[in-house]
Amino acid sequence: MIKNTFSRKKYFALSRKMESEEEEKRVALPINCPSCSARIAAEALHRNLMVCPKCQHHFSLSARERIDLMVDNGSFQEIDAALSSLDLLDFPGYQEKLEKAWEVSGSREAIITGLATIGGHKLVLGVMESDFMMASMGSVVGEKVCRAVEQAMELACPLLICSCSGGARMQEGMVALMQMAKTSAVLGKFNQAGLLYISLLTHPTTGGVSASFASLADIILAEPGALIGFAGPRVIKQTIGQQLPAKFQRSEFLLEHGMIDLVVERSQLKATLSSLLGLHCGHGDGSYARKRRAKEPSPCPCDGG
Amino acid sequence: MIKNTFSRKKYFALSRKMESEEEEKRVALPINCPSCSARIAAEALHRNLMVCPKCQHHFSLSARERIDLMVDNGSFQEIDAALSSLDLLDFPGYQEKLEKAWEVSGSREAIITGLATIGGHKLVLGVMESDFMMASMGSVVGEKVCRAVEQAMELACPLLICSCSGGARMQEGMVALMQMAKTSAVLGKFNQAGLLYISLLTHPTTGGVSASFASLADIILAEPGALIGFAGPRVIKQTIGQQLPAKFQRSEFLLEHGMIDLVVERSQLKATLSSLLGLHCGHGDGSYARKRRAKEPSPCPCDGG
Amino acid sequence: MVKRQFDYEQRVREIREKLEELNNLSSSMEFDLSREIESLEEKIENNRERRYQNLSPWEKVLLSRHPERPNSNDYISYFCEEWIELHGDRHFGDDTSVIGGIGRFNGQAVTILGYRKGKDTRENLQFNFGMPHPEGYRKIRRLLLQAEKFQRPVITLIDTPGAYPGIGAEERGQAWAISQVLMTLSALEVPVIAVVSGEGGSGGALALAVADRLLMHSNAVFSVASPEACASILWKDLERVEDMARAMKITASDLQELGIVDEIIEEPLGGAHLNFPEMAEKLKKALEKHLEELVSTNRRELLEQRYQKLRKIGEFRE
Amino acid sequence: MVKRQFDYEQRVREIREKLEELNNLSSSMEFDLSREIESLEEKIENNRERRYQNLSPWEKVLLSRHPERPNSNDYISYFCEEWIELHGDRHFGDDTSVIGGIGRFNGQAVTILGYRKGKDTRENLQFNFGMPHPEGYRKIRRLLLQAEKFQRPVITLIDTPGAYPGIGAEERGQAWAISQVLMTLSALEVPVIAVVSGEGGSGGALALAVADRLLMHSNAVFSVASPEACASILWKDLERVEDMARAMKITASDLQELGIVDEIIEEPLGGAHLNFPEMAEKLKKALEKHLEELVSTNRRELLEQRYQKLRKIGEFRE
Ligand SMILES: [Zn+2]
Ligand SMILES: [Zn+2]
Repeated sequence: MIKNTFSRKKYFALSRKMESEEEEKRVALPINCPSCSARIAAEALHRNLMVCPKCQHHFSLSARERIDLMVDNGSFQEIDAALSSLDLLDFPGYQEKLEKAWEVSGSREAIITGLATIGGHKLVLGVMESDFMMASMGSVVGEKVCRAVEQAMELACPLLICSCSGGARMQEGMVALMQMAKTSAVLGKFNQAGLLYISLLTHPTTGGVSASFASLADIILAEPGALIGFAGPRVIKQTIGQQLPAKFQRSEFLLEHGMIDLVVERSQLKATLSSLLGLHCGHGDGSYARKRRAKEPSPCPCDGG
Repeated sequence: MIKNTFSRKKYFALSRKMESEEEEKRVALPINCPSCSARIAAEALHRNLMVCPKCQHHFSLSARERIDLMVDNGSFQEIDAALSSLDLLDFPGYQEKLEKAWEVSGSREAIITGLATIGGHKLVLGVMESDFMMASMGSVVGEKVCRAVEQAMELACPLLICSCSGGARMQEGMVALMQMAKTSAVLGKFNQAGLLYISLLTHPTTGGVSASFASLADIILAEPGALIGFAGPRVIKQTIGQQLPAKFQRSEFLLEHGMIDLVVERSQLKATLSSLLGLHCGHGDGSYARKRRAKEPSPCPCDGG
Repeated sequence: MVKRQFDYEQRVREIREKLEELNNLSSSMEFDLSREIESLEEKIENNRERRYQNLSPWEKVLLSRHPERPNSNDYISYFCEEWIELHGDRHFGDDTSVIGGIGRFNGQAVTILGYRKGKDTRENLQFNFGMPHPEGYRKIRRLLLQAEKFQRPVITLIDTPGAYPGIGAEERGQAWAISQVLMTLSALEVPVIAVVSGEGGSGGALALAVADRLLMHSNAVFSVASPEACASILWKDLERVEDMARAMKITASDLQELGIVDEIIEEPLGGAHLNFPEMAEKLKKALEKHLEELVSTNRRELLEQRYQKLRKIGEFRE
Repeated sequence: MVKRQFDYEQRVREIREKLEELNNLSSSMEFDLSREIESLEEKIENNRERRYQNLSPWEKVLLSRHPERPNSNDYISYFCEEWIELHGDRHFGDDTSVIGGIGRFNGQAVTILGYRKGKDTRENLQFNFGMPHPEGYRKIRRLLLQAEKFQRPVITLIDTPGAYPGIGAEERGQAWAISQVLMTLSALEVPVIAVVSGEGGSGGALALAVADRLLMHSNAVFSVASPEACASILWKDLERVEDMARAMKITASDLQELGIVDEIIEEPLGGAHLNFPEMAEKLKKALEKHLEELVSTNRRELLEQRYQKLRKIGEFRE
């Protein structure tokens, strides 16, 4: 588990109106970039999709903010919103932590799933919520991922999961760890069905999430500078007793080491996703995929909607 | 292409009687081990399967010697013995080289193929002949490999190829290079058929052979100290302009780097092959493979013979 | 003070030595203490039995990490009349912390894959303390696909602190390698039986635990992360590791209750290492029984059952 | 002396510069040499045409290696309205000497894979002179299997001196990586068109040449090993490389005669680099034609044809 990498202030939903004076005031305060220390006006940061205009540091987004940023306006329909964690091991303090997370994040769990369109292409979407217990994976995250995959299979449409996570949720013990196997199994079926799965890795994605659904995608994208790996850097430093290389476990490092397809700046994210979805949906004339579909009918999901 | 790695004296067939006084005399001469310089009596070397008793250096064997060493006595039946190369590009000097190779090696081409049993297990066998133009792969080697694979598919029995080769045969130009693709294609079918292919790499296996049928096996064995790689060490040294690491491209190095399953000493070779064949033929009671076969009839080839 | 190693047997041994000395002394002085000594012996044995029936989860952690605990090599030698180890991932290296190969188990060819710990310093260094790099997981995946091709059942042996947390391991995609094994095992078209024989540490151990049956030694543990890591991360207090071990539900019986473990293999008194033949024979019998069941299940059903088993894990409110 | 670079155009350029100077001088001195100069120009152009129709195999080798020759990046930019490059082998690294990704070609999504040479020193270092390591071949294999999953036709672009002969490349299994690509392509369940656009060097180039159609630029070469290597190994005489280039039958027309190349794409006068748009447009048209044919072939037939095409290569006496 990675600690403290999630420590960030809450900003505001990118496309929602501010609702109270208090919120307006908070928005107005300038923000210090944690990377280059520049003081940035909240408005300017907002306009720049929460990316530092000086050093391109990508600030974390809440799940709702990210959904607003990526999907076609108003297209998101949440599914399985009510799923909520139980203290199944009777683990000291877990119930209180859950209650606090509900309050802080405004979400019922560490992932939000639903249907949406991006550039007109229908898809099923999962976005992890860093404010919810460091987006750790317990029963509910595992179950919601599986249901999202199943939903995409039912609709024969692509799947996009935006990950960030500290790993399996310790408070649910082995049941949490087994969610790695569960999500991998259901993604095995999805892969067999010949459907497209795009994984977007955001800061930070580690542990059980990185070693299961987040890396089992056809195409893997990452935001610039995101920390991505199995073991956390502190554990590694302790184990090997030496300094870690610069940029170790960052997106750009992983690209160089062959683990991801592309590092995508936030400003290019929607366009890139839209293009990838388009290249996989076979709308072009003379498409080989389309030709085959004509013989073995299984229409492109985008044809209808 | 690797040069001079084949330079060795001819010894004698391991299980055949000496036929002339001249041969007897030759056999009697002591031999210098190229690795540890020990003088070894020919008889002693022979008894030790052409392995230096001092340093375990594995002397090269002719194809016939290797077949005698591996298969059950008298079980070998050669196939496609008449296949023979043409000077298809009208390449200067090729015809003369072929004629010389026929004479020197006593074989028609750089691979001998046939049927045999090892430890009672029926299989199709291919053994490359280092004395034939450094066992380079031209049309005939490609064709004989393909026919051996097809023969094994027809009999639904395992395939064993013992490789050693300097690479594709330059005198047949691109037609030789394309044998890499041809043998890989037919092995693709063999793999799809669910049959066992064991590759034994002997000194030296490089170039087009190493990058096609020799490395496409389910199980890859190598003799100790064999040079195995794609590029020859001289080319590499020239390109990078520095010394190569000790043991570079040798069997033990490749084992460490995950490329082969086992390094097998010559004295253990027949036993290892026999065990591997046995573990794959499903004779044991209660075998899952056998159970499945009982339902989907496709009898084990060893059941009959 | 938290105990860092399991020393109960050591203390029993010391007491017995004292009794022996006493016995020798008394016989040289012509006292007859044999009845008293016999009764003391009995008490000790009773105490041992009670003790082992009431091991705390943390004590089981220590026992599962006992340096003399039988390792994968031991079980494989005991099980297999014939065994050929296979090496390498065909990409980068041969990871010695993972053992894999083909064996004849009860007359039947099977693929066995296991994490491998050493028993002394030399072996521990050689096997990297049983902590795999990505090439270990890739060797596993390669041999799994080979088992599938040749329709060989698979047996896995789990005993590892976890995947190795190092620079090279991360550079070469530890997360990617593990996830591929999980996906491959979840749909592998042959029977798979997994055995947690010692320490089951985190995702690195889980990779070999996706199976039709999960067996577990009675003193083995299997946890989402080590109790030490959890205590220091969640409670910032390493001294509370005993409480943490209890809270995390990591013992075989806890995990059977949670529906994760299918059968517990009872260890001999004092742990698997005190009577290895008994332990190995018990495990062999259990494997035989499950193998027979699974081999006679038809393939579609087998896969559907494994899938549903995985798909159902988890508890939540809707 | 053997020519080591193709300098004919250089010399034509020099003659033309002289003519230009002559023209300028004569006009300043009020001679009228325009008719003579025109006639000379015509002669030069005629000579060029004859020259290029009669290039020796070795001159084609030099032309195919011309530093300005269009590379895979150029063709991909010309062909694709939309293009997303994908990176990495998911095991070790991203090999920049191989470019791969998804493009929209004529409205249709295709996977394009190519070796990539640079055009100046910086680019050559960046792309390792177009010589892949095993991770390049593994990226190729990954993207091929992805193309198959999503039923995208594949176009490959071949222009490489060969696989990189280095320590790391051998350590990580160059031979293994190449053989896997050969086997994968031979049975890939989508149409595959390969184009030898420049230098086709040995087995490292062959990996992308297993296809339903093999097209080849008229000045490209494709050989079992470089003529230099063959001359020095077989004849121990590097100076006879021109003869060797001829003996090896490495030109597009030789290879069409041998039944290896299916169609020759005629280059503009002077080579592909002297008129890239013309070259690219010609290739695009040819690709469109073949793609249309292959896409309308049913899958079983497609695979059977590709297999038979490979299976038949070779000549021998029986
Ligand atoms: Zn900044
Ligand atoms: Zn010697």
